[in-house]
Amino acid sequence: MTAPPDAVLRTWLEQMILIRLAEDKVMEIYMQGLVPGTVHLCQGQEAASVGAIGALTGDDWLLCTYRGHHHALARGMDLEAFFAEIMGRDSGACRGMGGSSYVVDASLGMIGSPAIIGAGIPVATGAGMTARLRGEDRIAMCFFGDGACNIGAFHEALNMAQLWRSQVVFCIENNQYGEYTPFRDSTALPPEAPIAHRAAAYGMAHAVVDGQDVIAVHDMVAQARARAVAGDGPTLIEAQTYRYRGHSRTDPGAYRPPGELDAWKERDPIGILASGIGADGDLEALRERLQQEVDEAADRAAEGPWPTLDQARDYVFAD
Amino acid sequence: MTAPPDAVLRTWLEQMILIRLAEDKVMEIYMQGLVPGTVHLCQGQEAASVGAIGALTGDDWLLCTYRGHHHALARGMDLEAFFAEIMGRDSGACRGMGGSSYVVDASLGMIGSPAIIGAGIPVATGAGMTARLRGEDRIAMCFFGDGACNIGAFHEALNMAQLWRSQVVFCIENNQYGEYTPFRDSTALPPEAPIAHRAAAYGMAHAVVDGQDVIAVHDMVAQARARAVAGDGPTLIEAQTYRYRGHSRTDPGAYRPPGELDAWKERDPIGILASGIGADGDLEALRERLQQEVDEAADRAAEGPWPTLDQARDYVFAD
Amino acid sequence: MSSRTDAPGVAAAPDNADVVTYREAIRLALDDAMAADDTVLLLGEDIAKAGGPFKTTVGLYDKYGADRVFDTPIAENGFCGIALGMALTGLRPVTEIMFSDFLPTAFDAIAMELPRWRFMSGGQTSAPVTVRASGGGGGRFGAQTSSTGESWFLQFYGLKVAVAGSPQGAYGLLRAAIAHNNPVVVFDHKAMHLRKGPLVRGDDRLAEVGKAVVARPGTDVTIVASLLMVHRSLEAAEALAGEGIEVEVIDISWLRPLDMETVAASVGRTGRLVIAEEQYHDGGWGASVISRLATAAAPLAVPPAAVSMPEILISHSPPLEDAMIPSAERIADAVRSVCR
Amino acid sequence: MSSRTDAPGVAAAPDNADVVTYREAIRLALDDAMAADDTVLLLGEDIAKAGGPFKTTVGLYDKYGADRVFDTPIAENGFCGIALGMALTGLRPVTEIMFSDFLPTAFDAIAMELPRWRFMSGGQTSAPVTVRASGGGGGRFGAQTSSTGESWFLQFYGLKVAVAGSPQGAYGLLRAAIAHNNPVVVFDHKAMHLRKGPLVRGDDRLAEVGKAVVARPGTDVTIVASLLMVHRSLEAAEALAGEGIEVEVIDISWLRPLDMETVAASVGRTGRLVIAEEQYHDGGWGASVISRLATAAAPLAVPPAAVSMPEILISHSPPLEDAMIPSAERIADAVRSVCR
Ligand SMILES: Cc1ncc(C[n+]2csc(CCOP(=O)(O)OP(=O)(O)O)c2C)c(N)n1
Ligand SMILES: Cc1ncc(C[n+]2csc(CCOP(=O)(O)OP(=O)(O)O)c2C)c(N)n1
Ligand SMILES: [Mg+2]
Ligand SMILES: [Mg+2]
Repeated sequence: MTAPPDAVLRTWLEQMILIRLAEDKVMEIYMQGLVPGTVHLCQGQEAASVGAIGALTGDDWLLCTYRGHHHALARGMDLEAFFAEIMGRDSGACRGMGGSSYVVDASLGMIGSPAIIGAGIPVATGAGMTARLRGEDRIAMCFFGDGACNIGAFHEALNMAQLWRSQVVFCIENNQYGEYTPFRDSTALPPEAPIAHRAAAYGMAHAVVDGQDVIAVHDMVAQARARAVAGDGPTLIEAQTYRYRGHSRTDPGAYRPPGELDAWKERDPIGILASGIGADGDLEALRERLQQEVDEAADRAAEGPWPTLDQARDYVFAD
Repeated sequence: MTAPPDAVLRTWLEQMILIRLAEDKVMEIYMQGLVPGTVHLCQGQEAASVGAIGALTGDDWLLCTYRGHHHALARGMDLEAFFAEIMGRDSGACRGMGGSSYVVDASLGMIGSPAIIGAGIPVATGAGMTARLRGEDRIAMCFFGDGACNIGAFHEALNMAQLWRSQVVFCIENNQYGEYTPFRDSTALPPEAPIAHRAAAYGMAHAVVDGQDVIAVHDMVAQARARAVAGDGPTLIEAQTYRYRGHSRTDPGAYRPPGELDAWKERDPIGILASGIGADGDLEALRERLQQEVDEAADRAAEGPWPTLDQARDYVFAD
Repeated sequence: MSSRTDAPGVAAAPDNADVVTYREAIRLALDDAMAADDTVLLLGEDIAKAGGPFKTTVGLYDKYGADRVFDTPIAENGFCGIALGMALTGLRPVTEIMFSDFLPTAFDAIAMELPRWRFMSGGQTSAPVTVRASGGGGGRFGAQTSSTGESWFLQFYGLKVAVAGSPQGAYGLLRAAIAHNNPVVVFDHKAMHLRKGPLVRGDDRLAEVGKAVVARPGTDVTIVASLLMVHRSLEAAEALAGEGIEVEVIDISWLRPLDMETVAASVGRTGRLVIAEEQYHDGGWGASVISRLATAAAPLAVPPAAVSMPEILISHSPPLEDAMIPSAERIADAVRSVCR
Repeated sequence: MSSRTDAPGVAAAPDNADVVTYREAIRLALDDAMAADDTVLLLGEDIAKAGGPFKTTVGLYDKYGADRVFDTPIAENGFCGIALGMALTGLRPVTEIMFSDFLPTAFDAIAMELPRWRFMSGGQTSAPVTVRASGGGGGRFGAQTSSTGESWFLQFYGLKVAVAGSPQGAYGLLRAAIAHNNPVVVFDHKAMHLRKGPLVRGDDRLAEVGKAVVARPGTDVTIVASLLMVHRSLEAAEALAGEGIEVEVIDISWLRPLDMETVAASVGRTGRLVIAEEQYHDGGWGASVISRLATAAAPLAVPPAAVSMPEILISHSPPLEDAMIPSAERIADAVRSVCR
């Protein structure tokens, strides 16, 4: 693949910074009592979402998880709708029904982000089947965590996806932990083998990519996307990354070996891209502008009305 | 491994013939209306059960399936109790509660044979954990079909079995079909790869064996058993075999390509062992003797009393 | 073509009715739904090339092809999740689960995903998936292949649940489910597969979602029943008619939404209620019907009765299975007891 | 050490009671059970080294070691099946499912395998497995992490089901479940985890299987409640006492076996019944209680009432979640309505 044009790389840089700032903002407003429930933040994982989603067309579908803020923002969700959803407001992307775990915009092809581990994997496979059956130049992009690779739904879906050549690309965001447990403590693998190796069980294409390098992620997903729409089957991509924060709001991350977080921060995805394109000097200004956008959106979101029970009742069933 | 002594091979030959005749008898009494429900027969698969079970000690546990008659008989279940169970009598191995799908004798270490595909795989893993935690020279032997390798329970259990070094040996009896569907139509694999290859996803030992060759099966299971009790982890063994009959009583097997059944019958497990040990000439006499045992046991079983609802009520809960 | 059946208790057939088996009615519903809407497709084990373990899809693979009828691996949770993905993107899949007892392997997809995604999205998406399952006892299949399963989803709000009490019901409920824009689980009963009854087909023969059917009108007692129990209740009603007791039999047809209007109207007229259910009482739809009537202060002349399964698991042994599943006699006795 | 809590409605504590959180009571039950019987072992996600997502296993890994406390992969169906295998071979495993909403992923193991293997074997084996799950709303966690799940297994006969309405209940029910020779699912409520109450520990403090607890005696109305609703009912009872209505609150404690004796005796005295349940009415234990009383012709002075969740899914949005989950006020109103 040839390197993406500079303008594209600049957009990705902006998106990654926006995600970073938005996530920090979520934490800030959480502490102010504006966010009900819990949140699962993604600081550190920006490149995996931005790179992968950068390789998609507007028609492609996305399946995400409860740790899905970065996907929503990388896909271009309106910032106010994003914050309003997390605050449970009627002005939220899902009218306040979903909250932090379920921030999706179907008009952007985001069709779900379940809280149940692994549940999205078969769903993405099904969406990819729709594309295949209709002969469309379209895929389903499916994000999930390292921990999700141990549940039955992963196995069942990958088998059928490969069997039926579903137009789906699977992306494991391996952020090294499932909740508080390092992935190798819960995931039996040959010594040193990556999780993506499991695709070989189904004869499925697979690849490991540096999840902190947005260009590398983009390349890999673009290749996998091309393979899928060509009818050559799905790919299991493992993007190796790290979450800077704990699993959820209440987790201080005490289980991490000393120095691990710092080592990963030295390979910060924003830093890597910025220096790669010589934009280190612009970061400050970019951040300032985006921070203002974020702050304003969050402020507007906090003014949003609450939904009513009658509205909620209407969302259960389609006509 | 050195070849088993002649006396042992003779016992295996007898067991395989007994199983064959018993299964034919089940069909016969089924047609006479003595067997309620349906049956899943195993003619053709005798070597997989006899060879594998021949490698076990009396302490080992067995997990089987609804296609489990051969396991029960290879393990030494009383013939009358066997037939009586299939007929739903109080004198059956499970007091008539289980029927053909659930013919187990806990005193022989047979702890279950669920009708739900894959359900026994985690259970065997758990039994193998008991052995490991207690430091016992004991394993759980787990039989299941090719079709079971696509359900989530397979994946979840194999991962944990390997992770925790459960003392379990998994044996896929690949009889080429799950119900009416050839296994390659439902099982995504690399071209030509056997199903056992899937163990590599977990870094688990695995092997393929000629399931019609009782000695080969025995060798392989004996090695796997030794590995398991040594703490070196489980093994996934694929015994390649064939069922001569349809999936269940009502299935004529119309989906089989012409000639396939005949080709497999040329590699009949009883024939292979008999000629291997020069016992071809004894077969007639052996069959006669065993047929009489089978007939008498089935006759006695048919006299068995029906269980009562009060008895059944007592079986639901332990005290 | 018109004909009649003499099966006991089958309501008078319209003149344009064929007589078909219940199983054939299911197959015809699938066929007609696929013909009417090319987004309808089928997923299940051995349903394509082999025509289905219960022969409910015979001929459909040949007629509609490999892109509309899929033989799946044994992976119920997976293919129900796949159906959700298809539905969210514009298709209308129908999954066949074979025996109801296999539903628990797929509870996450069916009970936790299918009915909740639309809601969580604030109404942005919808999930028109039909899940079919064949349940019920009498086949001597034992504890893991004999449950009706009909009430297993009642506590999982968001799913609609239909139960087919006749060939016409099997056809109409399934077609209604497939046409419906929300997930529906449709149960049929294995012991009825070969039972015949009148059937009128057509795009105007979809059952109304949430509407119970009066299978036999009567004035003295109301029986509310599902699946095979509809048939046994009709048998009981016939016997009781000879004793001068006129029984109204309601084929409840939908467990969610539950048609309390039809039930309450009937009970309002008869003042007497018997539930006939092939399931345990606690946690079942029968208890819900009785509780709803009780909390609504429905004017019953005598306390209601429920004919349910005794609290034992289902054995493979024939006399025990027969003793477990409510018979026409047990139902008739319950009716007599509320008439005393 | 003796002390008292002033939390509203907590029954008078015996002199030898400590005051602990509900969550700590769970942890202590596990600790005491493991100390009393070295075949008891724990399986669940992040429960070993990290002490559990809900801190119900803090310290147990250090105390009992890696062979008794297992961090599992995310594979609920698998590790509940593993627990069955351990139980069949002499161990007494306890699995932690974290949120009740994850139970559907494990329904095959929990509902279809655990309770049926003994029966199918004709009583040859037994499966002493305890499955723990934390459910319930109020945390603003949204539709897939807020269900109590308490009635999901009622139609799966063979499972016993306990629901903890207080720290003492959490301790006693869990210990009883672990000591019991059959599979038991024990539900607790997340919103009660930090709530304090008196606790007396010890091998003689196991709850009696199938026995409800009168959390507050009263003469005018009976409320039957579970989990958080016990607490809210006690609050309501306190308010109503000021209006001269003496409410008896029954913490149902076991959904199977259901203690109809205690309920019927109470209702026999008060003549008035209100159910308080954090679940939908249809298919729940509340409907079963009402139906059982109705079919048994229990002498109620007025029709019973049920305070349940409205038929909507649970939203993440706080005002909606609060409107869904029955409040002390709604319960009090229902009591007033049956007293009119
Ligand atoms: C079926 C199920 N079991 C357990 C959980 C609780 N849970 C939420 S997140 C999580 C860890 C998931 O880890 P991973 O897949 O690596 O994703 P990450 O959180 O690291 O993004 C767990 C166990 C759940 N949501 N669903
Ligand atoms: C969860 C589940 N789904 C479907 C079935 C129905 N069923 C019974 S046997 C069978 C085929 C199993 O094939 P395989 O594992 O190869 O075993 P075999 O019958 O060939 O011995 C199927 C689909 C079942 N018992 N359980
Ligand atoms: Mg992770
Ligand atoms: Mg097979």
